[in-house]
Amino acid sequence: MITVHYFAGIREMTGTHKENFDWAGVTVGQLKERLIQKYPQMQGNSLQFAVNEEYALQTDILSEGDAVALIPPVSGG
Amino acid sequence: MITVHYFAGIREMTGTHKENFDWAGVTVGQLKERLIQKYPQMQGNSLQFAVNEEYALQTDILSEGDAVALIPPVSGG
Amino acid sequence: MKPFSIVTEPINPQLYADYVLRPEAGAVTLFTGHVREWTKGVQTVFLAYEAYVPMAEKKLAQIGQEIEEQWEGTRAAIAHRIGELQISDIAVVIAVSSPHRKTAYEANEYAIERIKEIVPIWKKEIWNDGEQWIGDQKKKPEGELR
Amino acid sequence: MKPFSIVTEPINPQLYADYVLRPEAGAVTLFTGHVREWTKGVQTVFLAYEAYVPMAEKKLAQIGQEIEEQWEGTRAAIAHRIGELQISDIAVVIAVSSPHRKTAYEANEYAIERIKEIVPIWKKEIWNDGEQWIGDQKKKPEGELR
Repeated sequence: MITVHYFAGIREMTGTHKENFDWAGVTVGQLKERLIQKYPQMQGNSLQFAVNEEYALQTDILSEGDAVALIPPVSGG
Repeated sequence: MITVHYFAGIREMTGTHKENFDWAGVTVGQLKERLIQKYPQMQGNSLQFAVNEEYALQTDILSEGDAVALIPPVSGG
Repeated sequence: MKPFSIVTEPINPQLYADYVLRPEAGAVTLFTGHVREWTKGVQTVFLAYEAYVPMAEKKLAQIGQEIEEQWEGTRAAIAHRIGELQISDIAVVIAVSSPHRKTAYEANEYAIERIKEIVPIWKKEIWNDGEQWIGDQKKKPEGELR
Repeated sequence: MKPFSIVTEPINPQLYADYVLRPEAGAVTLFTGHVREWTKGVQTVFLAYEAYVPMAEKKLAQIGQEIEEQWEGTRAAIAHRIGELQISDIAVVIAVSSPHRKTAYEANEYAIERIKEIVPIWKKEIWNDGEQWIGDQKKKPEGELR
């Protein structure tokens, strides 16, 4: 099981703060494709990904228990 | 009568905060020469002059009632 | 006090200035970012900030570490507030102390630039006639994920 | 509160930050210059500052005016303390508000540079084994008046 966290506009699009998926073993890039299948409106959004609170590459492989976060362009300050 | 104000190292050299002189009509440059005659140790100090709280030129002429200040290199901040 | 934190209550900037002050420090720069009423002719009613809190705090601490490595003798503290903020409220505070003033300015400005690059915090502007997540502005027109 | 003043009591920097804050301001920079314990390997015991007070306050106000003319939408406030100051005491505070952050940093740094150029304030460092008016360091070796 991995947990996917949503924030800001992405959170409003999905209607939830987080979801669990049984996707251990897939890459971050594959997770992105699966999320776009579930949420077609996600297509076209500039997004980065974090795994366990650190920015991740599309090729990183997800492990059981990982916390993934979808990071739309940040706008703090 | 004009009043001459001393600060910092110059104040310590003259031993006083201010003095009055009957020097109306002289230029700032002439005042400087007269002060060096009175205080030879003043020679060699980098100094600017203010008249009535504004930086003055050596050629400015002093008027009765003017307040002159000797401004050694500033070191605020 | 946590020197790198996401907070939900009003920020007292003096706490952060006090935290970074040391006997070796000749200069302290304190930056506060405030909710501005007007942006490009549009009136803001209020702002809402959201953060991925644990990661945001890690990234603030990372910025602090980058500063202390890049400018010798500096110490930094940063806090960002989330939730609803009204006009003039402080959204972010950055305190930097340094032996010398030039460094204190440079390192402080570096911190705000880095916050805007890497810290997972998002701002929504709420106007009288609408609202927008500010990151949306950077949506790619090509319709492609980065 | 006088926005451009020479003071003899401890400085509360927050008063100056509050003074410059306005609804149009997105950024406030607050610089505080502190008495540093060590300068080039020499330990300072305390500092004594002296000013030509009325002229110094005029010059601080002039710097504020220069800033507001040079950077649109800014507001500034500056205070300098005189008398005996201990390690870490605030000698000078500069607050600048601006719609945008870059300006707030630039204008603030401009203020401290101008203070060091034109404001008639003098610093004496007192060490365990001596003292010196800091302006003396610039004494011309040729022995000639400028």
